[in-house]
Amino acid sequence: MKARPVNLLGRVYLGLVLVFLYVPILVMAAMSFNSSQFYMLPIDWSFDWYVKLAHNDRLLEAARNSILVALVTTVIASVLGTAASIAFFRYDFRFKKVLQAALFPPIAIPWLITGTAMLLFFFWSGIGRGLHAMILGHVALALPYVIIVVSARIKGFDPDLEAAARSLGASPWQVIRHVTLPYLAPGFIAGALFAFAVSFDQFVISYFLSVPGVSTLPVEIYTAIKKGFTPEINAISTIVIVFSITLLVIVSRFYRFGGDR
Amino acid sequence: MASVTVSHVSKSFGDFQALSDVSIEFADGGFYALLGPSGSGKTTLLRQIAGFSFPDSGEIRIGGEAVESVPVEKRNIGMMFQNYALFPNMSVFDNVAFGLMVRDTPRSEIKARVGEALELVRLSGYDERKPHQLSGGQRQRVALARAIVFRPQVLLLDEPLSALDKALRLGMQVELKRIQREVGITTIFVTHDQEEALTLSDKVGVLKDGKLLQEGTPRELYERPRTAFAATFLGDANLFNGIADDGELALADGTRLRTLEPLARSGRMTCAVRPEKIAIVEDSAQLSSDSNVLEAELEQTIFAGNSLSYLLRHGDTSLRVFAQNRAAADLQPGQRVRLAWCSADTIPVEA
Amino acid sequence: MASVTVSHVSKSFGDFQALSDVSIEFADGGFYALLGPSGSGKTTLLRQIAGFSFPDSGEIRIGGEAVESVPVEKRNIGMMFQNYALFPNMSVFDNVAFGLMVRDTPRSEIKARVGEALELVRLSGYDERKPHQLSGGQRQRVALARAIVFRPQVLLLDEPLSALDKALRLGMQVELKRIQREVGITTIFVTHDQEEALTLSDKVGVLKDGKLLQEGTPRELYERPRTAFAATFLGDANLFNGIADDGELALADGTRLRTLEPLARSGRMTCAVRPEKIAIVEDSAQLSSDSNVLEAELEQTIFAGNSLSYLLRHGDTSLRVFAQNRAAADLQPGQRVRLAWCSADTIPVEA
Amino acid sequence: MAVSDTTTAPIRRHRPSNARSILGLTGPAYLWLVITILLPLAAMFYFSFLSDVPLPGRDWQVTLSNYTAFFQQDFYRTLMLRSLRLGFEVALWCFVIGFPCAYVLAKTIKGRWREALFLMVIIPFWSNALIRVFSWTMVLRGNGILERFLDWLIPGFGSLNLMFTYEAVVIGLVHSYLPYMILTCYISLSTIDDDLIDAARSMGASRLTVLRRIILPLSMPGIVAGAVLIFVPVIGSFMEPRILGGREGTFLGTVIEDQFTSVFNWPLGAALSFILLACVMVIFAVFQPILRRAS
Amino acid sequence: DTIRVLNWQGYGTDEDWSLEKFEKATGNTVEHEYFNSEQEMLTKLRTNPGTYDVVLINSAYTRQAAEEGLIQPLDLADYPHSDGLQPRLAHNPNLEYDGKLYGVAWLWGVTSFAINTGAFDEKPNSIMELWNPEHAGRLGWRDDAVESCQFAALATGQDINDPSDYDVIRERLHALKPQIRTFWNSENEWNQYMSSGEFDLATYWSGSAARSKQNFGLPIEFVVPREGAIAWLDGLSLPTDVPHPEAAKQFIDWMIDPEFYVQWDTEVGAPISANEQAVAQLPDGAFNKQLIAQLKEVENLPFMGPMSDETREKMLEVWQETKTFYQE
Ligand SMILES: Nc1ncnc2c1ncn2[C@@H]1O[C@H](COP(=O)(O)OP(=O)(O)OP(=O)(O)O)[C@@H](O)[C@H]1O
Ligand SMILES: Nc1ncnc2c1ncn2[C@@H]1O[C@H](COP(=O)(O)OP(=O)(O)OP(=O)(O)O)[C@@H](O)[C@H]1O
Ligand SMILES: [Mg+2]
Ligand SMILES: [Mg+2]
Repeated sequence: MKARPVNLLGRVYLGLVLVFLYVPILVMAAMSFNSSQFYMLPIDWSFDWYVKLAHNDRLLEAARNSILVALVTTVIASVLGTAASIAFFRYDFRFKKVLQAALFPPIAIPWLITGTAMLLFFFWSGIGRGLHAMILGHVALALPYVIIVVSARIKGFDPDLEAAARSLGASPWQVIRHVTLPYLAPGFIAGALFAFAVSFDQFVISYFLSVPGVSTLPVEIYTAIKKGFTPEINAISTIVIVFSITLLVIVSRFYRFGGDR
Repeated sequence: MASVTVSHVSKSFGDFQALSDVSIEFADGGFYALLGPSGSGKTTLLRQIAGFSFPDSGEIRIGGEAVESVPVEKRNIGMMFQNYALFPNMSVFDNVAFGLMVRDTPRSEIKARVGEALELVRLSGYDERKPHQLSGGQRQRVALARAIVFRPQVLLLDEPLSALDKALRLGMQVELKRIQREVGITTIFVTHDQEEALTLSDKVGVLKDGKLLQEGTPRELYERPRTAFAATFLGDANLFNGIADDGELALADGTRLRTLEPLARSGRMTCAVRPEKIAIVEDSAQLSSDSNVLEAELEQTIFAGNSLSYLLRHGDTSLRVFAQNRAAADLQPGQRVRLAWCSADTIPVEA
Repeated sequence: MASVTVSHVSKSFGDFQALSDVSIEFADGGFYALLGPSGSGKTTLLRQIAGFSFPDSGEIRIGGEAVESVPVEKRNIGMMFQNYALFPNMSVFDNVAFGLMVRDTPRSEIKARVGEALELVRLSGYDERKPHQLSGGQRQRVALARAIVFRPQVLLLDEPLSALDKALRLGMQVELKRIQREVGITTIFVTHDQEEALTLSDKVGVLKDGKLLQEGTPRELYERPRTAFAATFLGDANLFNGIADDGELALADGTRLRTLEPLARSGRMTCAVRPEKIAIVEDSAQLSSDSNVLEAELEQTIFAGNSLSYLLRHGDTSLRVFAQNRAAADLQPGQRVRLAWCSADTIPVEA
Repeated sequence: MAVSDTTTAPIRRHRPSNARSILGLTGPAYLWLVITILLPLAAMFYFSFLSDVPLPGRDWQVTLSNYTAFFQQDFYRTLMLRSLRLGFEVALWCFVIGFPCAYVLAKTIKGRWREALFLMVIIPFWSNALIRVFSWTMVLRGNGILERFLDWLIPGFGSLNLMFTYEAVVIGLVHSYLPYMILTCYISLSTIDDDLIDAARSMGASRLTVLRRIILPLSMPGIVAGAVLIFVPVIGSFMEPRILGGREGTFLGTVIEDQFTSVFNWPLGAALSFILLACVMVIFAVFQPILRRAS
Repeated sequence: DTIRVLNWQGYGTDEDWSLEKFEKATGNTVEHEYFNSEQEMLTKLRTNPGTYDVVLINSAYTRQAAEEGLIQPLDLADYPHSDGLQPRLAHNPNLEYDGKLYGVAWLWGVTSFAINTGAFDEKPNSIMELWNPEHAGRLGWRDDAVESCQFAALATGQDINDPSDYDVIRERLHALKPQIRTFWNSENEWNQYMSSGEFDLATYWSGSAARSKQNFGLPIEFVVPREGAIAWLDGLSLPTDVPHPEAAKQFIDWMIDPEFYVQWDTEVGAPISANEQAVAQLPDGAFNKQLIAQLKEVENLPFMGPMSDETREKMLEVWQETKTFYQE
């Protein structure tokens, strides 16, 4: 195939968008190496914040919790959300519109209100607070994202593929696992990544639902900015990002989900 | 294996009646060809049998059991879709292996049987390709292999060989027939290839506008079509419209055609004569006494490989005559010729 | 209109060579049939001509202009895809109207011409349907209508009629031919239907494994195939292997076959004889002096509508003989019969 | 692609029932949603009709005043319109920037790179939103990174004065939400068969026509999903507007936040939120037929 | 025991060195939970009974918390260091409800504004400096309804806890429009903006000003205008179902211990302690000592007091309306 100029233009454009997306990330990373606490320019390079971070058990622990909660949330939300989108695609039923409309409140109502409501409700119903409550809340927040994203992908699915699989003797579960899910992969992955992002970056709900001593990174950051915000936070965020990039790039080497071709 | 009984099945899409009151009995282990013009409801019928959608009324039984009570995956049906419905994410091997895999067949057996099936459809060596890397005919063959590899009880084939060249098609036909005989799979297949339908099947059904028009053995259908539609749809036919008179068909110009048995009814009638039954005769001596004879003017000769088609005109009826491409007469357009055929080949049909 | 010149085109997918050094001249206004076994590169060739992908080497010119310099949409090519590629979001009407719409045709003219095209493919009244509400054959016809409605300079048809029943197919063939004649569209079409290829086209090309094997008029190709493959691929052929000796072909059992012209080369040779050229003769009196005669044993008779096929065996060669279904001899399997054919019908071919 | 008519057929007699499958597939997700979000929000909804938070030691009665407040105070409406405009603009920019990007990703990049880039697009998302916003302040502020860069590029460029403006809010929000649009469009675009594009082009459609008539309609599900996931949260957002918008950063979301954080007026805050929600739903209800026709 | 303290983050109770000392002295360890607004603190108290041992409550809210039964009355006799508390603060009416004391006065300070010394030739002494057109687009303002209205009330000579004429207040606030550069919400933001030169002057808290100046070396001066400033008082309280009452009392006592305060203020920077003895022990020239001196000179030093919900909602409405006005 010959390289067409249009393709080249497209690639350059994609590159520019990536630059736009990564500008703040790079700034964040740069500031983690800046000894000035107030992001003063020019940068005074140092590793101070990383050294401090290494001793900050509270922040490290929070990071661990965040990752844990986000992972659990991602798994649960993507599974449940994908199941629901498959149902929306396959069947027509009376309450479908209602169920679809029910996805709006969790995204449309500011998290602050949802968080307050959750706190009250969990208190009242005895669910209480803690990581388990955070997971409950995060999954619920992530579900609409997963459902909406997966539904967008599933629209192009040829139902004959499912029919074919069933005629070949595949049980409903096997149909989903071998035929529907592989097709949905890009949507499923995107949904999962959103779910992870929603949970990992969720501070309001976590904040309301955390118990003392067991907090998450965003909670730490959110409370920190009120008083003692330090670039340690940049440092740990940088570590997380670098780690994710490495991990995901490795994953993408071995697993393809970007579509059929 | 299992017989398939379709009784009084109707199916509509919105206002559109795709099947109306179709009843067919597919014998256990039989090879049944479904014919019908495009849009006549063949695919729709197969889909009802497979259980992908349900008839609005009527019932379908497989091996005596009503299909509705058995989920699709428990029915052991191999269906080949008209658009193939290959799994785009799986390799050719995995596509074909799918039916075995979900049955927990041991790995080694899967390998052997998929290999066999791919060989059967002449695609050995294509195991690792993805469907989008195949040509149209190759995809069709993968779909075929996928449907037969796990030896289902009932095989539903929707135009299984339409994208193949003749040589491959013949090969596949032989294989299909062999498998069906060996394993005794009840096979229902849709085809537009007449020859295929006639040579392969034990029984043929003709659908039109969602109704079953006629069924019978290929020979029955070919030699004794009941309707003008069946006569022209399956094979070619010259139709003569006339009035039944004294057991014979009187055409507008007065020519009288005799039929195998004298016509019982009187009034307007149509008779069909297959083009290959008609000979262009040069001297009347060759004619036997029970021949029908007609004069006609040659309009065009069409070369079609192993045969020639003569298009002729008799009054305002166009006629078509086949001659095997062996020692066919060399005729010029405009020439008047004499046509003759056995009275036994003159079949009265419903218009 | 425009002629299409393909010169020395090669194309690979990874390691796989789909086209190698293909050169064809498609005459302006001609009707060209591309034949070839499944996977031989027909679709790939059409896609290069249309400009969807570019050859690895070689050049394609349309109306004298190298295609690479003209973007696809400026080429005025009507392409019908093997898998139809209908726009799923548009109604049948909009699908067909697309090519006109993008040419800013006035609304009323679009309406008239789409109506015409839909009538031509017998789909009037289906305007408002979406593609997924159509049967396979109906989709194919929409794709056909879509490709021809805007009267392109060059029409590329990839198995345009494969999903249609015979009656429709014949109808469409006539229409296609009419349009092509009237408008003089250079038409290149891929088909697996021999008869279609032979009756419709001015010229036929046979592809195999990405190489152009032979091209010529249908009659040339049919009557004088150059290779055994061409002989068997296009039509049926009985192949006799033997040794050229004294201008004749000597078979293993000593039978000697004469050919149209005495064989020039000596050594191992193959000759092809079309099954319809062979007659089953009862008395030798009928034989003319230049006939080849062979004894064979009947193995099976196959009914195929307008003809019967006899499968026979002579030594270890299987033979096939067609007889028109008119006054065919009633033979029993196992019976020994005598076959005879003109020496002129014995064609020496490359093995 | 054919007939998914299983469900539209009138149910006349016993069929392998779909109800069980529907319940099995949607049940867990919705049970979860109901318990953890919808019920709590229902309680909030109830509060929005009270004069005060129903806690021991407080007087409260049922009232509509929280809702009427919205219509009595002009500034609520001003802010609502401002928020809607913000949501609309951000979604539009995300579409304008993100769609071509998704297209390149889905249609011109092949192989492993595509997966890697797909992931690269979302990773910025995993950094903390607050930190991201702070980073933007670094970039946008006077004599910040952007101005320095432009100054280096074009000496004597001068000042942009972007910080603490409406534009800064839009930039920050577009950055935050762009990945949604890119990914949802990508997953829709990747379902489009390339043959359709070829077919359209062979019929003489210019790239623009192909885009308008084929690609856009077929990727509509993704565009709509992206728009929903952007528009809806943006109109309720408060953090980016507060930090980047400065004096210009007052929107309905920030006002709602104030009701919760600075005065203990949950009922009013909740009422405002539900008015916002109602607005969103009405907008989507109005748009749905248009979108349906487009795709 | 491990006690749980509910407080702002970085507000004295969670200094590591202090907690070490406290643990060494009493054997108790301390965990923290933070809040970001008073309302949130109240919500947390309501929804987590029996969780917290010590809670910091701004005296403006103490009465409300007591009313709702969230905190319990206490006796200053349990706190040996309370004898040093300035009586005016220890028995501040805002800390009392129904005749009983509900909070131990801990810290106080004023809300006023700070200037960037680079932008001023001489230190202003009037609150009207905030409206001075010379500083158009250079003023930092905290986005807080109550505080904003209180500034306006102060500038127009009204009662900060119950202003009588909201129209005047609104007019004052509207007049800020050209002045404001941006709103700030947290001390950290304040520091960032100030250090990057966004502000010439900005409203601020005295304790934070001490930190910004001492710890971070920002070139600022805290201004106490002659019209007065908004004073506030923070108390430490015991929740109703306090799980570890003894340890909690020990901790509160440690918080008003001069030893703790002096170290805190000198090493980190703090508001003014309610403990006079503690303030007295500060080195001369300490920010808080100077501040106290300045505060003696102002005409008016009203304390933020309990406010009716109506007043607070009215203030919010005025402020939101004003912010909307800023958009136009
Ligand atoms: N993307 C691809 N990657 C690898 N191989 C391919 C690809 N596309 C086509 N091929 C191979 O190229 C060969 C020619 O394909 P092509 O589609 O041109 O065949 P065809 O002649 O049209 O066959 P058919 O009659 O079955 O449609 C086939 O063997 C096919 O497997
Ligand atoms: N989902 C649908 N909605 C409306 N009509 C439909 C739908 N599916 C099929 N039809 C119509 O039902 C009729 C029968 O369709 P079917 O697919 O069974 O035809 P077929 O006999 O398989 O034809 P072909 O040989 O062309 O594949 C057709 O006229 C078709 O237009
Ligand atoms: Mg069909
Ligand atoms: Mg092909």
